[in-house]
This record gives sequence, C-alpha cells and structure tokens, in this order.
Amino acid sequence: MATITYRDALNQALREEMRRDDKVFLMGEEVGEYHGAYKVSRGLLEEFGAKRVIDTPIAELGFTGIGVGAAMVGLRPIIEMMTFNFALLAIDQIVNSAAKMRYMSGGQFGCPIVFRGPGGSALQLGAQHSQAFESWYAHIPGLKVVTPATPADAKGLLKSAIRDDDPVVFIEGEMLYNTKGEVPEDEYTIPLGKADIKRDGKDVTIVCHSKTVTQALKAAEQLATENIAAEVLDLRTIRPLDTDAILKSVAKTNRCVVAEEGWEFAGIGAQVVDVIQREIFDALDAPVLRVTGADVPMPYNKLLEKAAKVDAAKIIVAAKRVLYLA
Amino acid sequence: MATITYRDALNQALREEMRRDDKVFLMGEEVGEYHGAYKVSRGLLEEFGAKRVIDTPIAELGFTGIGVGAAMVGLRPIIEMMTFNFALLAIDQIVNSAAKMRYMSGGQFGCPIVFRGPGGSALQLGAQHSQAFESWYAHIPGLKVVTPATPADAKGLLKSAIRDDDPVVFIEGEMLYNTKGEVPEDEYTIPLGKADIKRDGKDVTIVCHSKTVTQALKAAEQLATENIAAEVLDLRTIRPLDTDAILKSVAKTNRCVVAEEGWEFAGIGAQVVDVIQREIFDALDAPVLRVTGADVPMPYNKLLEKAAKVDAAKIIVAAKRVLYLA
Amino acid sequence: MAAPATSKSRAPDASIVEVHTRYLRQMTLIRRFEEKAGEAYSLGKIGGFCHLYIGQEAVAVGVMAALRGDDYVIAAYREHGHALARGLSPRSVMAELFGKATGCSSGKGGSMHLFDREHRFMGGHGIVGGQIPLGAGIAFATKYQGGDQVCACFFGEAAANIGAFHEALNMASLWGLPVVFLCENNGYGMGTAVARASAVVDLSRKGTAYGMVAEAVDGQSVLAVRQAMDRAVVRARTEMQPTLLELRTYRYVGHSMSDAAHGTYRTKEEVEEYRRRDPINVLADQMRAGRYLDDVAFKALNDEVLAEVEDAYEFADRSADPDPSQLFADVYARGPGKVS
Amino acid sequence: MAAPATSKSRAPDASIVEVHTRYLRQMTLIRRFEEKAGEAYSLGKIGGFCHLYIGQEAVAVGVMAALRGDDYVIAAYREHGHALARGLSPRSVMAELFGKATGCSSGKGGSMHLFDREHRFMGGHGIVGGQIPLGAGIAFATKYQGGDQVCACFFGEAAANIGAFHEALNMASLWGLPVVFLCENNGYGMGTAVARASAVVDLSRKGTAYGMVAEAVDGQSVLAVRQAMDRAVVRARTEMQPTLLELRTYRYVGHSMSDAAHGTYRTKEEVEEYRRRDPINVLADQMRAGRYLDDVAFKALNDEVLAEVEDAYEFADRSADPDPSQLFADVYARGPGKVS
Ligand SMILES: Cc1ncc(C[n+]2csc(CCOP(=O)(O)OP(=O)(O)O)c2C)c(N)n1
Ligand SMILES: Cc1ncc(C[n+]2csc(CCOP(=O)(O)OP(=O)(O)O)c2C)c(N)n1
Ligand SMILES: [Mg+2]
Ligand SMILES: [Mg+2]
Repeated sequence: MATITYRDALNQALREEMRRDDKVFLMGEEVGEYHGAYKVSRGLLEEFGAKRVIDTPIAELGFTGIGVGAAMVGLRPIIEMMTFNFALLAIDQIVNSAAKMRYMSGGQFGCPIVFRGPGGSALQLGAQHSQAFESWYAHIPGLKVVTPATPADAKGLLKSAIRDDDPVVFIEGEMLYNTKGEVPEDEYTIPLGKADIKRDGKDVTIVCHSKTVTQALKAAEQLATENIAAEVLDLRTIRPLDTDAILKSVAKTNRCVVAEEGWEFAGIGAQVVDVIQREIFDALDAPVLRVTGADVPMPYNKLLEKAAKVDAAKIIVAAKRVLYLA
Repeated sequence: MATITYRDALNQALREEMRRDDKVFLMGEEVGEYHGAYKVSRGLLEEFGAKRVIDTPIAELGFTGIGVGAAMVGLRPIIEMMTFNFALLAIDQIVNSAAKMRYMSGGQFGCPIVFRGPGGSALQLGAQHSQAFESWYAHIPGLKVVTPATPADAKGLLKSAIRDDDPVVFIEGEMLYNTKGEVPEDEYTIPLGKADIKRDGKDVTIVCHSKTVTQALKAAEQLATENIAAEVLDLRTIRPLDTDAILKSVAKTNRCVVAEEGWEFAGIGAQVVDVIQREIFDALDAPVLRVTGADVPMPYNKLLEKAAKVDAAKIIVAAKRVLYLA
Repeated sequence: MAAPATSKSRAPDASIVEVHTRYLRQMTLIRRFEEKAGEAYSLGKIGGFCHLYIGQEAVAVGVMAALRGDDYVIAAYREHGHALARGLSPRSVMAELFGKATGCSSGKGGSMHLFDREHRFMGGHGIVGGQIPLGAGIAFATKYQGGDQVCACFFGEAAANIGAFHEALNMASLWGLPVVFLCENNGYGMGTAVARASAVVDLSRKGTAYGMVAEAVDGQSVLAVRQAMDRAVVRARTEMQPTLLELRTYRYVGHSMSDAAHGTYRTKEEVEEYRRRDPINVLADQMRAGRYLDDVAFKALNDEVLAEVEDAYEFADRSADPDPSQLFADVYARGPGKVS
Repeated sequence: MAAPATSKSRAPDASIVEVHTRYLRQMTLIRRFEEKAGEAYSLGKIGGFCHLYIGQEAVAVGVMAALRGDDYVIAAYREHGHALARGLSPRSVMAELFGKATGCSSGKGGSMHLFDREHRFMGGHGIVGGQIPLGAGIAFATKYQGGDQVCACFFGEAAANIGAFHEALNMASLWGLPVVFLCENNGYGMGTAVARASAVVDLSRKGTAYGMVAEAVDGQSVLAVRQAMDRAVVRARTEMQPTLLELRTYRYVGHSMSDAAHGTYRTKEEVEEYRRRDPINVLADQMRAGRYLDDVAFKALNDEVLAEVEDAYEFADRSADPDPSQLFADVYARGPGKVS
C-alpha cells in the first residue's frame, strides 16, 4: 500500500475513472488550468484535454444544470463545487432537477452525476465559507450523499460514486485534503451505503463521518488510556444510511455519541438518534448524546472559531457523559 | 370572534402591519395586480400603492437579495415566495446573507425581514411543487422558522414575524389557505417560539405543525372514541423550538408521535426525538415514532400521492403503536 | 384533405400543400386537445396545475417542423403542445394528464412533466428557467459525443429574467453549443406584462450580452417560425452556434386552468384583438388564398382531429392508475427509496 | 506635502493640487497597507483567505471621491482598499484582519467581511455576486424613503457571469434604482481570463440587455474613474437611474495570499507589462508633469503613510481577541443562538 494524501487519492479516482469511461468528464470553476482550487484535479487537463476537463464561468446554477442535462442523455458528469457553500446557488438544479428526474419522468431519464467538492468547516474563512450541508442533501430522496474521511475511502467511494447511476453528492472534508493514509495499489471500489468500523470497542459507539472521524479516533485513543474502549463507526455514506451497522454497534456497546461538524438542529445526528431509539430503544443504557458545531455562523477569530468547532475533547466529554463518568 | 380563512387572516396581518409601520413593504411575484398566486395580498396594492406592494420579475435570488439589502438599512421587507419550492433559487441569499449579516458584521447590521409563502404538500402538483423544507431552514442559526396551522395563529404569528428584528422564514400551509377558524377581533400578536396545545390528553403526545395539526386533531378525535386521550402539541415555531412545551407534554404522557409533511431523513421530527430522548429518556414508555411524507419525490397520480402523504390514519397507527396497541 | 388549387398560375407545388396541411393539422390537433384537456380538468379528471397552449400553436409546430427525429426538445410546464407537435401520441399525453399508468411519464409526472424517451422529449419542467441550463447541457453532450443533433429549448419570456437564463446563454455562446433558445413571448408571465418585468421589451436584444445571434419572429405565423428555426438549426447543426429566437405570440386563456382568460391584468378587448391573428386562421387563410384549402377540407381535418382527441380522452379515461408499488419505484436506479 | 508648480503658465489651481494629492495619498495608503497585510499573513497574524487589492487602487479611490458621506458602499471579499478609501481607519481594518475585538466587524468578519456602520460600508461579501442584489436593495430602500443617497456596488468581472448580476441589473433598471454597478475588470477571476469565462469581453455591452447606460473606463487612471463616477452619481442621485461602469484594471498579485502572483494562467511578462501603468505612477507622473509633485514630497507622503500602516499593525497586534462570550452574541437581535 502506498501512503498518499486524501487529495491525491481523489485525483487517482478521477483519473482512473476518466481513463475507464470516456463518458466521464469533470466540469467546474478552475478545475482545468488552475488544477482546482484545492488542486484535486492536478494533471487532468494535461492528460484528458479541455474537452473533458472543463473550466466554467462562475455560474454554479448554470453549469450544474448543464451537467444534469448531459447526464440525462447518458454522459457521466462530475461537477466540482469549488466549495459546497457555493452549491447553495445550484441547489435548485440538484434538488429539483437531478434528484427528481428519474421519478418524474416515470423512469425514462436517469441522472448519473456526481456533485463533488469540499464541505464542512474550514480555517478562519468566516460565516459564508464554513458550513456543513450534508443533512440538507441527505433529506432529499433521489440523492445519495457520501462523506469520506480517509484517503482510501475517498478513492474507493469516489470511484463508486462516478459509476453509480444516480446523482451523488460527494462532500470532501475541506480540512482533510492534506491528511495522509494508506491506499491499496490495486484497483478497488468501496460500495456506497456501507459504514466502516474505524476502531473496535465495546463500551461506547462514536458515530461520525468526514472530519469528525479523525477527531473520534483521537478521542478513542485518549479514552483508551482511561480504560474506556470506544468503537468508532464512520458512516462514510450518509444516504443511504447504514442503519444495520449503527444498530449492530450500539446493540453491543449500549451507549452512543454522534459527532458531526454541522449544526445541531435536524442534523445527521438527529436522524441517527431517531433510528437508534426507534429500533433498539431497550438496548440503550443512556440517552444518545450529540456533538455538533456550535449553533452560530462561523466566526473569523481563531479562538472563537475553535470554540465553535467539534474537537476530540468535546467528543471525550460526551462519551464520558453517556458512560455516566462525567 | 370572527370566523375567517387562513388566507384572510394572513391578509389582515399584512394589512395591519403595513398600516402600523410604513417601513413594511411586500415584494414578490404577482403580489400586486394579481393579488398573489394564492390571493393572500388581495386589496393591498389598492390600499398601499405600488410603492409598497411590489410586483417583481421572476428572479427569486435577485429580489430576495434586494429585500435583504433593504433590511440592512432598516426597512422591514416581506418577501413573498410564490411557493417555497422556488425559494431554492434564493436560498443563498437567505442562508449566506440574511442569516449571517448580524453575526458577520459584528452586530452592526441586522436583517429584519420575513420570507413568506406556501410550503408543504400541494394537490397533484408533482415532484417539483410539493415539498416541505422547514427542516432545512431550521438547521440554520440566524434564521427563525414559523409554520402556523390555524387562521388565528397565522395572523398572530405573522404580525410577530414582521415586527421581529431577525430574518423569519414563515411557511404557510399550501393546503390550509381555505381552512376556516376563529380569529380575535381585537389586535393581538402571538410570540414566536411558543408551542400550543391544540388538544389536551394524557395518553400520548402528538407533536405536529402546519397541516399535520389538522390531521393530528382528526386522529385524536378518532382515538378518543377508542378511549385514548391524545394530546396534540402544535409547535407553531420550529426555530426556536419550544422544547419546554415538548418535554412537559411528553413527561406527562410518556409516549410520543411526531408528524410532519416533510421527508424523514433529518426532518423536524428527528430533532424532536433527539431532544426528548436526551432530556427525558427515562420518562419514555416507548420509543418515539415518526409519521412523515414517504421518502420519494411527490408523484402526480392521485392515488400514489395519497399514499405518499401523511394523513390521520397514519398518525393513528403510530399512536397505537407507541401505546403497544398495534 | 387539402384541395390543391387548380388555377395554373398559382398552383402551389404538392409538397407545399402537404407541408402546410400537416402544420394546419398539428395546430388544430393541439387546439382541440387543449380544449378537451380544459374540459377534462373541469370534470376533475385532471388535477393540479394545467397550463394550456391555446394561441401559441404556431410556435411549437413551426419549430418541430425544422427538427430531425434524433434532435432533442425540452420545455417548461406549458408543454402539451410541444409534446404533440413533437409526435407524442395524444393518447399518451392525455393519459399522463389523467395520471394514468399509460401516460408518457407513467402517471408520475402529470401535466407539467411530460417526458418521452423515444421522441427525445426531455420534459416538462416546472421551475421557471430550470430547463434552460438542462437544454444547454443536452447540447453540450451532443457536441461532446461528436453528434450533430440540435437541442430545441423552449421557455417563456418571463423566464428570461431569471439567472439560469443568463448563465446558460453565456456558456452556450462561449462554448459553441448546438442549442436553439426559444423564448415564447406571449406577453405575460402569469399576470405580469413583459414591460413590467423586463427592462427591455425587445427580448432579442438580450442576445447582445452573450454575443449570440438573436432574432424576433412572428410567432403567429407557423411559416415564419419554421423559417427562422431553419436558420437557427443550420447554425447549431453545422456551425455549433446557439441562437436566441424571440417568438412573439399570445395566450388566449388564463395562465393555468385556475385563472380566468383575462384578469385584472389584461382586458377582454386585448384578447379579442389578438384572436384576430389566430395562428390557425393565419395559415388557413393563406392556404385558402392559395386555393389549397376550402371549408369542406378544413372541416374534415377538424373532424378527424376531434376524433383523435376523443379517442385520447377515452383511452386516458379507461386506463388504469399506476400500481401502488410504483410509489417507491424509480426513486433510484436500483432498490426502493427507503431511507431507514 | 505636494509641491505646487511655480511656472505661471501651468499653475494648477490649489484645489486640484489638494485633490490629486489626496488621491495619491489614498492609493499609496492602500498599497502600503496591502503589502503589510501580506507580510502579516505570512507571519500567521492573519488567517483564512486574504485577497489583496494591489494594482487596482485607482478604482476604489476614484469611486469614493465621487461619493458623499451618507452614500452607501458595498463590495466583495477583495475590499480592504474600498474600506480604506471610504475612510475606515487602517487600525480598524487591520485589526479586523487580525480577528481582534477592535476590528471593524469586532473580529467576527475577517478579511472578507469588513463592515462599518458609521461609514455606511455595507460589507465585504464572500459569495461571488451576492452583494449585487444587496446593493440594489440598499438603493431600493433609499428611493423608498425618498432619500438621495447613492449606492456604489463593486464586483469583479467574473461576477458578471452569475445569475445574481442579471437579476439585479434588470430590476435596478426596471425600477430606476440609484445604484452604480462597478465592475472591476482585472482580467481574471482566480485563474480564468475574462475571455475564457464571458462570451463578450467588452463587459460594458452587458448593459444593453437591461437598457442601462454603460461605460468602459480606464481603471488605472484615478481621474478617469472619478469623472465617470461623477456622471454615474448624477444619474443615480438626480435621475434615479442606475449605471454600469466597467473599470479596466489589473491585479499584480495572486488571487489570494495562497497563490503566486502569476500561475500557469498568466505570465510574469504580462504582470510586468501592466505594472508599467501602475495607477499610483500614472497619477504621480501627471502631478510631476504638472510640477506639483516632486520626489521629496512623494517620499514624504509615502513615509507618512508607512507610519500610519505601522501604527495600524501595532494596534492590531496588541489588541485583544473578542471575549469568548461573543461566540453566541449577535446571532439574533436578542438572546443567544442556542437551539435546544
Ligand atoms: C422559479 C419559479 N418561480 C415562480 C414560478 C411560478 N410560475 C409558474 S409559471 C410562471 C410565469 C412564467 O411566465 P413565462 O415564462 O412568460 O411563461 P408562460 O407561462 O407565459 O408560458 C410563474 C411565475 C415557478 N414555477 N418557478
Ligand atoms: C458563488 C461563488 N463561486 C465561487 C467562489 C470562489 N471564488 C472566490 S473569488 C472567485 C473569482 C472572482 O473573480 P472576480 O469576480 O473577477 O473578482 P476578483 O477576484 O478578480 O476581484 C471565485 C471563483 C465564490 N466565492 N462564490
Ligand atoms: Mg409568458
Ligand atoms: Mg477579476
């Protein structure tokens, strides 16, 4: 296995899938000559040319719609959102066109498209550039939502997303691009809809995704020094949600914390809590607790920002609380 | 008390607030000469003139932004969304401008604005015109979200929303405009953030809002014939959520069903469940169950549509299940 | 059906007779179909919104006449006429309006969401302006794949005020996409006259901002529409250049079935005025003048069309609703749409 | 500071000397401020994105010179220069970049979100094009209240491709709003040259689609900018008509602090080429030619400005962070932002 960055793992996935299928193309702001604002598409313009790596004007709604139109007639567009904050401008095409096309056409027109780019909290970018919208997309039938946490997952899941016949919202962790991890040398894919146990444990389950996986692992390590064995369950795909994996883990540990970068109200964790209490109410030894971003627009100041964000320490506190140790 | 329609109650609220404060104006598609697509603004152009009742081009993003700009300098715009389905085009201005203005300006610029119009399921309008987005807006700090169920609430809450110094997303039930109810003759307002017990009961709490209130009341009536006393708790305001009222009711009944027209995943009900299990876990005699719209884009066909929607029968089934009677 | 003139001096050639007769028939079919749809709506057979195309028939018919079978068509929610002109059977369109399993979208789309894969009829879209980038995207795909198909992308004049129009036209021009933007200027977006919504009323001027060839066309003349569309199709098919056509037309009826034909926003007189340039009459008069249409033939054509519409109605009426299991079908390519 | 020429034949009048000297000082202040900000960024004193205005100074200075104190200004994320030209103190701007409580947005906004109520400086907005409707809305409010204030609404040329631009310009023209749309065409949106993003490169042509007076202006000449803005302000203030000004300028540095000045998307030579028409030099040369500036005076002015920037830096550096309690303040007008 090679140790590479999350960014390079995504780049490999794009490259491999573009080699494999010439219906796949990449479109977005600065994806070509500039290699992407976060340099995920480095070298792709050079390899595949301007026909398949397309720099767009700043027109999120328009180029997203162009992607959806192209997908209706069988191409497999990958639409890069420079960040998902800007996707709010395109969300009508994602929700009202892409997600509904197959259904409202009575199954005649599918929409095999990937909307990808960074999401979640950033570093001192302030209120308009640091938001986690996965619970919005996950609310919508017709969409799939993927939020990889590691280089290996990023690569395997992006390849599956590109091959998928439905619209996939693929949200990369803006703070994860430089993180490194082992990635298999051989071709592989990871199925959408399957969570992954990133660390085994028997005392408490920490459900997490994207950047909070790193934080949960850190928390678990710390908890281990206090003889608490936390299981870290990375959802990986948010929709469809791997409820079996969640229930299995919590049925074992009887306690659960759900962490996410996004805001609390109607977040991913709320849905996870709902599923757990509904399905295995009696298995719970304590209420499920959630760790979320503070319920405020993201402040610019470094200290306020830190206070607003999820971190390992906050996860540890929650874990101890569900164990009635704090 | 006069018995009037929900539509007329809203009209009265608009009229009274426009009379009271000339900083208040109404802007949107067809609000003037056409009196609103749902005729909520009947007579307002005639009374207040084209300066204060402004017909716009079809440009949701643009006129929403114009409203937010006007609110920054002290006007009190009411922006009508012909339906909230179209607000997806404007959501960037709602979320990235209105909701964040006060915070990112360090408290210098508020945004006293109301975004209002119909939302929720409609009648055979198909996938793009029948959606309930309240959980999206409620996810966002900086916004308030109001969803009145009766004429009296509609009037009192709209008046409060217009006077509020923060951006309020005010979602009217598209199927409620013709419903009638008693409305006080004298001037009154209803505070945002306060739920209302629409029917007392001791056996099970049905948490609901907007159109599902009507259905919950119907369900409660039916349940009463089977000697089950259901308490119907109308949230009225979704953000801020009246958790005290929810907890108080459920602490009494020990059982709860949450109904909403929207989709299940990360819906309002998920948040309600989260709060309940977290705060009064031990008071629950059964898992909280949810009744939601089916997890599909809305189909046009009448029978499929009926199957997709929440109704009293589905609420009854859920209520009996939490009572272990089904 | 049509009676070719006998007078040698003005004898139109047979192909013109055939072509004009076809246009007349299609326009009449749309008119009769829409009238029947209005009736069915009043009977509660059709639900939801129902936007009729009465008065605008020359646009859809003239445009489709310039297209090949493998070209693409995309439209907004007022698209019954486009679907029929494109060749979808009145049965499948009417059945869709009735929400039946035999409808072109299997009863799941309804009036605003007519789709037909075989005819490359790409919908029926309900968000104003939403189909404009989609149309550009279909053209993008054609160019990407080296095809020479054209995409005909219809929208109302009020849609030209929305951002999606601006973004799509810029990219279509910038990238040379084989798409024709068909702005049907019927004077109103719901109750708003064009001059109350657009800072310029000569909508073809909007092309300037995108360096795009633009043309204003008499949308009541099917022949004028056909000719302008021919030019635009050549530009798209052989030069890979988009065109903006403004088709000046009028809707006689209300915005949808829930409105009166004329509300506070326009007068009865204005509607009457426009009815004088009825697209069906415009063509019929021309054919009459050329002596290849007489009253008998016209009536025969109309009767034939009426029968077809009746048949469509009967078919729709007796067709079955979709199976309840269809509720969860086609949310995703595979598997049901159940989240948890 | 400035040395008025003595030669009688060309003696500029005192007010011109004063005005030009002020422009020169403001442009130099912005330049030195931005250089210092770049330095502070490299030292980690400033975080996040930081978009410098170096090369474009004549635009902000020329525009602000035409405004009254009670007019409104709104801009995008590259707005340090606009804020300074508008009269915000270098201290409050630098402190905001440092995220300090003494910053103009109390440390919560940062580089992209400078706000100042007193100066009617309406932000600093980070979503491309987002401030264009906001600017139109501010102008709407002025007209609504019967005021005669003007709103100066800045954006980059790449923002002219987004829907918000289209929608806002149409309504501003349709409704006669007192706003000036200031399109700063610095040739690039990040790494994308204007011709790769816009189907027309003569951006003032976009005014045609909205029946709006539009003008292309030499954005390197502060005097040309001032004159064009004077005309636009009159149109807004007295005729209630918006104007679109395209200000042709250039940015010498990278899109933000994280980019090199020239990437793959432009050459070093191109940047050098443009530096020859540096807005500060263009004005200074003119003043020198008019003999009301010499090297000594220019150096003195520069030193003065440098001291002011140093002071701002020191102030920002020693200022306190916001109190932790500020995290939940100002989410709403009243009460904390806690949901449940
Ligand atoms: C984005 C959006 N806003 C508003 C509506 C409601 N609406 C439906 S049709 C219509 C008028 C459109 O007029 P035009 O584009 O001229 O087409 P026409 O109806 O005249 O064919 C409006 C406002 C919508 N469907 N989508
Ligand atoms: C809607 C949106 N899309 C993308 C971005 C990312 N972005 C920030 S600045 C920028 C380039 C803008 O260029 P231009 O408008 O010319 O202004 P300039 O930076 O040249 O001053 C882009 C793409 C954004 N902030 N908002
Ligand atoms: Mg129209
Ligand atoms: Mg630029």
